[in-house]
Amino acid sequence: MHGLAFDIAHLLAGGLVLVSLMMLYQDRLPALINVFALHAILLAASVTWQANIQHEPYLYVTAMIALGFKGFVIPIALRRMIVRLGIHREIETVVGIGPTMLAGIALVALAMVVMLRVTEQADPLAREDLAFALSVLLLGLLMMVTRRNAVGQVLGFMSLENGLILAATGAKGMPLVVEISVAFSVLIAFIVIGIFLFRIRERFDSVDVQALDRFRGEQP
Amino acid sequence: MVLIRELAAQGAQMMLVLLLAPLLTGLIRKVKARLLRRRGPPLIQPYRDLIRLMRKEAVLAVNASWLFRAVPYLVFAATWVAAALVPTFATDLLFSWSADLIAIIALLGSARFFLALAGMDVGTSFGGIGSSREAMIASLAEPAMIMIIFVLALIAGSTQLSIIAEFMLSLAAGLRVSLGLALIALILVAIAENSRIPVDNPATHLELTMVHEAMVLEYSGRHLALIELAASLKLLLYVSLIGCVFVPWGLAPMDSGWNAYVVGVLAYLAKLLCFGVALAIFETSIAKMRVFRVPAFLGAALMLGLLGALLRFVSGSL
Amino acid sequence: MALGISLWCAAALLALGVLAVVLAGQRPATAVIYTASLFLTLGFLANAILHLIANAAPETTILPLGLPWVGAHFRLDALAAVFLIVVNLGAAGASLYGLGYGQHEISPSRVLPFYPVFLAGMNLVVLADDAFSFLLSWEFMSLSSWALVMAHHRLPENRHAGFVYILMASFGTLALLLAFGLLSGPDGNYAFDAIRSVSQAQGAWPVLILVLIGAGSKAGLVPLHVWLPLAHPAAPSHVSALMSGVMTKVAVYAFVRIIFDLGGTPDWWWGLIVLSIGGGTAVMGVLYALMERDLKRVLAYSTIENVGIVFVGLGLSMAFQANALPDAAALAFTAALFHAFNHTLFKSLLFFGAGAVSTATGERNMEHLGGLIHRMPVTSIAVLVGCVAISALPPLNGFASEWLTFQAILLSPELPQWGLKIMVPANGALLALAAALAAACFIRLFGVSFLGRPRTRLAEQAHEIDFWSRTAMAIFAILCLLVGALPGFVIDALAPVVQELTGSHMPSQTIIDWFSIVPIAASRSSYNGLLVLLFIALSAGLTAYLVHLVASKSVRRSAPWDCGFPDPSPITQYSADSFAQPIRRVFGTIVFRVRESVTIPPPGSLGVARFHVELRDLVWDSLYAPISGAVNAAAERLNVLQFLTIRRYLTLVFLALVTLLLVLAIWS
Amino acid sequence: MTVINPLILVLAIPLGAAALLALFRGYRLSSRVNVLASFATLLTALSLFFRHPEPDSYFLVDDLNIVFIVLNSFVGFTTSVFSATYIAHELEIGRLTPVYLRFYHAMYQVMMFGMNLALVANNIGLMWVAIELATLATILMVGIYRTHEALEAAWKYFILGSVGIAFALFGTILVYMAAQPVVGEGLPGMVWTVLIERVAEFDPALLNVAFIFLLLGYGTKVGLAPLHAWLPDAHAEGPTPISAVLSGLLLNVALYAVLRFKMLLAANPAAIAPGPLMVTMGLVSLVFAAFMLYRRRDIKRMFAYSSIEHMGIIVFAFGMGGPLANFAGLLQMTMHSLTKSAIFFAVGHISQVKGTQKISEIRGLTETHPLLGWGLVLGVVAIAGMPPLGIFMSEFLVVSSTFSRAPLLAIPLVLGLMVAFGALLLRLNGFAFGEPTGSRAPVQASYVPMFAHLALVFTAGVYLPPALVAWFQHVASILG
Repeated sequence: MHGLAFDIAHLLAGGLVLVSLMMLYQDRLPALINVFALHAILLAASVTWQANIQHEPYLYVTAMIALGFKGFVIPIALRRMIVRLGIHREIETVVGIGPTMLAGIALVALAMVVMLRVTEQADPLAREDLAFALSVLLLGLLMMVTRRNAVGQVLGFMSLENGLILAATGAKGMPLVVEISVAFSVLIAFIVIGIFLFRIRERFDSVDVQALDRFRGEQP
Repeated sequence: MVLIRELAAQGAQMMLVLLLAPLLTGLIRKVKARLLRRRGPPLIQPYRDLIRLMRKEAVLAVNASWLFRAVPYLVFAATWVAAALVPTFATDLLFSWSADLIAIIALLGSARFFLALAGMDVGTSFGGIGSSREAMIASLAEPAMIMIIFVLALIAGSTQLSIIAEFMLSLAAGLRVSLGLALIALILVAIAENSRIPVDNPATHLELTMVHEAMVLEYSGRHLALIELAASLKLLLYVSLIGCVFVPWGLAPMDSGWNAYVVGVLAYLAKLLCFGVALAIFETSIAKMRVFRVPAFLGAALMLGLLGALLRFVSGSL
Repeated sequence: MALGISLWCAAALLALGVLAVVLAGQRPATAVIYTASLFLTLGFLANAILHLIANAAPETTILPLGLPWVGAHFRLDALAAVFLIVVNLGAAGASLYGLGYGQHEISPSRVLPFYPVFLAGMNLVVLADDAFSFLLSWEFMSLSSWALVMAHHRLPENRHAGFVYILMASFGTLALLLAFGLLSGPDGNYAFDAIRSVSQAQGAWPVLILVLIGAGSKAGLVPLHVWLPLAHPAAPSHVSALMSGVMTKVAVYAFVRIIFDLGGTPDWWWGLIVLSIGGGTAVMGVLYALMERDLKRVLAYSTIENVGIVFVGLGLSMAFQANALPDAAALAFTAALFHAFNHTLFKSLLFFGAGAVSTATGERNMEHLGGLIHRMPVTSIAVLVGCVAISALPPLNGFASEWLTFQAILLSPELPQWGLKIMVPANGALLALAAALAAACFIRLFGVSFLGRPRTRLAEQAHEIDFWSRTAMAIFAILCLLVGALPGFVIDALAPVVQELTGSHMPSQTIIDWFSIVPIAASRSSYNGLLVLLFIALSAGLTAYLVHLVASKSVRRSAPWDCGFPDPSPITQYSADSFAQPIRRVFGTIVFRVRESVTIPPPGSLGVARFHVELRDLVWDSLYAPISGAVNAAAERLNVLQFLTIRRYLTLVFLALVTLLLVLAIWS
Repeated sequence: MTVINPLILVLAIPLGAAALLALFRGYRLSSRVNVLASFATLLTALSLFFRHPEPDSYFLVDDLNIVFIVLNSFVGFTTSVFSATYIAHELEIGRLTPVYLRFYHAMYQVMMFGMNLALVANNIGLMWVAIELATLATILMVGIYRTHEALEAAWKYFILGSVGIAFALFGTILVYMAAQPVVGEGLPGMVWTVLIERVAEFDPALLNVAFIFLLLGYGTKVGLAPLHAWLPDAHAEGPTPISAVLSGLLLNVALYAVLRFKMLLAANPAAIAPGPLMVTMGLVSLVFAAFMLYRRRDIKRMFAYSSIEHMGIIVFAFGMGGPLANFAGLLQMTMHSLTKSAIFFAVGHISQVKGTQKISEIRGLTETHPLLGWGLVLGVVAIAGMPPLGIFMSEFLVVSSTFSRAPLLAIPLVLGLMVAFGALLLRLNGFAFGEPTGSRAPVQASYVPMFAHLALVFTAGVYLPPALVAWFQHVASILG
């Protein structure tokens, strides 16, 4: 049984890395959001599987958050927002797809080299798990860096955060995992509202203040 | 008894120096006139000029300050002290141990310092021309002189003139390249310092060319007399300096009797005569240089002095 | 006990600074502060003289301040006592002068608090005995003098001077800090006696280079001198007298303390480097001085020249020490210290004079002065004595130390190394050239500003300054005369220091008859200041008496000879530039790349002929301009990083992460 | 009556005050409560000196963080006094409305709570949450002016901060993963005191990767060179009390966190030496910030870069390691926070009275406002590292020990120090001296905090109390 549990956990973690690479591949926003939804669902599956291996009830809560909040709520909100902001048709990668993919592969290789140096006596599940988590994290950062559009960058950040949750759940018995995933969800909520509030269209840092003035009305 | 003799000898040297200075100037003027096929003024003309000036009234510029009136006395005193310290007929006199060569040259430096200030005190441009050019000439002549002193001091082992003269008298130095260089440099410096022909014309009053004369243009009466006497004393000093170091024969050696002194005086007079005539011949045979060729002239003296010192530093025998 | 008094005096000076802040603005503040600092410095002076004469053993004490595990060490030994005398003599004179001069100060609240603190800083540097308190008081001295230089901060050039000064000062301190880092080793035993006990490795040449940069920049050695002629004139006169006369000596003290006392026996080529830098500094300093018109800038540049002469003496002494010739080393070292002492005297005197002139006429540019001898008799006599002393002319003290330095040079054929055999005579020539040019420079200074006819209305209405300033100047003038006449006493006072640092000392001078000074042996050469003075005085007096007896005594005033063109305007007189024109033409074309151009209008046109001189400061152009240009260029190029988008900043973070992971992957 | 553990008080007071302040409407009352709360926290922090509570699984007080807790609450208190007068003026000119004021004071106390929690946290996860909380509070305060630049600065701080936090979290997880096989699952795997004893047996490769992520994560909060982008804008656009607290305290707290993990690594011989890593990042930040000082036009942004430069020196000192350099680093952390906050107090009042933060428009301060002007001169002279002020002692130790151990490293260090010194003095020459411009209206500024800080730095320059020296030396030895 021991072997099978490992294989499924590895399969799910490997799938997560694959979806991250798929997200790099997308160059249109709606497609990117759908792939992100898939990424979140896969994460939820992996966390539930970890939960039943480690028999830790609270991991199910994390899985539910991942599935519900990041699987459905955020993608729907984002899709409606890009329609409102009118940016759903733009092509917005900075560097071409080819070089980004190459960079992605190189990063995964780097993550493997760095992580697999960990000696055997550490628990094997942890070693592979961390390697995949690190790859997802690096790919998420790469996406943030190569996307011109603010929404693309937020999605990159969220995929980075999924990698973190994967690592956290992989660590057996780590306290505060739930609290951390809740904190991160709040963080992401802030970001999404921020984007919506400031109607950031193209560049991340062109804060559109006119939107703000509309809300100032009622103060003296 | 010895002390009295010593005092007498020192007193004699001071008086001798004072009396012979105008004679040397007179001699040079006479020989130059003769070379130019002129009769020239009598030998004792400088004495008569001094007496005449002493009696005349001293006319001072409106702007002249107390410094202008004090400078002639200071210049004369400094030059006279320096001239008295240079051995003329005997080496070891009473105050000869204080006759340090650097001190003597520096005394002349003080005299020149005050003379330049007097030149500028009057407030006309002529004084300024004289002082400024004198400062430029001095800024090259003095280092050359110091280099010559280095050569002599390194050969004789001391900067005291009487010891140097004693050492030269004993011919222990022998013939040295550095001594030759020092001699040429010393002659060049002497010509520049005493504002002789190639550097400056002592006889001229053409404002734009004179250097020494420009500084003393405003002096008259007794002040001019003292300045003229100081100038001729300075010439005598340089002649006796060259004499006692490079032509030491006839100098009375350490604590020798009266007859040695008499021989010394006679030899000294002969040396004065030769140098006077040589200088007159040299002056008539050469024209005055442009002011800004003088730095090259004095630069040569400085380089020769430095080369001489370098040779002494590098090897004992050169 | 003496060290205790000194430390209490220093603490009192610091307290005085605080008091000045409290008192600032009230009427009596100036008088109170300057009198108090006068008495305190006199206390210091007396204490140091007693310690030196008693030839007492060095006293040390450790206070709980400074580095926690080292504590603040203080030590009063012969070297510290000598430099305490030098510092406090100049400080007492400056305080006395300040009493009078301070009344005219436009913003006393900016000068009074920092003045006593500056004095305390200098004294503490001399007393400090461990690296931390040494550098603490050293920087504290620079900081307080920077505040004094910034006292008249309304003028832009004063602010520029202040900035350049504080930048060079901190550059010097960092160099000294690195030198102390080397000396005290990795485990940080910073106390000087710990450094002394650890025998220095023979090849510690970086220490020399660093100390040369550190102490040299404060003293004003040539490549590092640029701040000195800017900062000294900017400060009030009594402060610039202190900075020139005294602070440069503290820098010399630092060099002597670190190289002679802490460092081991120097190599021979150390002496060569210091000697050549000293010679170069002497000539360059005086050539700069000849090109200047501002009184105080001339004096500041001439400080550089005198510092060069001191370093020639020090270089020679190091060369002799390297070749185990203690007597010659003692002579050269005494010459250097003696010249440092003399320089404090006549430079303070000259700066007091410049201050008096600028108070009386409100003008510092020589071209606007002239004829002050008629209107300021006492000041002009004092400044004349100062000028004669600084030009190293016989009866006064300048010549005595110059003569000793020349005697030291004459001893150097015994040095075996070829480098020294060539460089020592060359530097001797440079020294002689510098002395001659100094005489020309000070003829120009005195002649143009004090003699001749007043060139402006300001100079015409000049008036003699107050009593205190004149007494300060008179005291220093008399001191110059006394030290010039009786140099033997000062040389004997320096003997304990020289014995301590070079292993032997000059033969004691006072026992020799007629007060003459003898460098090595009576048989070789001796100089008698007193006798020369007596001879000149006697013969001048005798001639004056005889002439007045025999010659006519009548005097008549009349217009001077004007070559037939009666033009009474004072502009026809020789100005400072025209006086320096021949020397500028001789030396300037090489050193300052001088280009003179005369534009004469075509015949017939009534245009004005123009004479233009273009002078460039090569040191500034070749060393400082490129450095500041490089810094500005780098700042310009890096400035782009401030205005990037968030995405680009994230790329930076991403690259940092990837590089670190690569480092980890490859190396560990 | 069992005495309440002062540790709990140190946390409870700011939290309680934050809740209380969120309710008050009136400005006068809330600023006074803010000062009172900070003073109470200071008293409890001081009482920590006398009663050392035993470390449990969540809280820890040892030689290192005792000093920083007291420093944190002291500067917090003085800044609250300063912010009382500063905010009063901001209200008058209408840059802040009472609604935001309530929010400002609440966030101030939340930030103090976050920082105190981070300092006393024994659990590395708790420390991460605390730092994250403090950063969020600061982000909200930076954007409080609602101007275009303020929002942009807050947004940039938010995004870069989030990425930094993600790294820090990943590092913490890796530390837990490394500790878990040795220490066992659950809470003990996160408790620092347990980790420090058993760290020798942890897997070195995991620790290395963890340290890199932690260094980059918390390094963003410290403002080291490649990760510094948020710091200058956050300082320039936020209200000055926040810049003072940001520069004075938050950078220190983040660096304290990095130190905690450096201790872990130092205790494990097999792991790579963190020294060279921190030395390179320190030097890069020092030299980079030094050159950036020249072209700055905004006075607060200039002092922000000076904070980056000083953080570079401190990280370099800790990177060099050895008792001397570590002692210097700790001393410089304390002195820098005191001096920089004093400078920001002065700059706050100056920019208010002159109505601008442009360096070119502020001139002749020592003439128009002598107290402020000379206070700023003293502050800048201190930050430039001139004696007799405290920073000179630490720079003295760093430079001299570096030169004797690794001369080649000392060259960039000295170059950075000189270039920074030149820039600071050039600007000081500009705004403290010269022809005064702008209004000469007397400003009723709170001078006490500023001169209290400068007095402390002045005495530290000459004399350090033996107790403080003992603590720092003990910590310096275990810092490795």
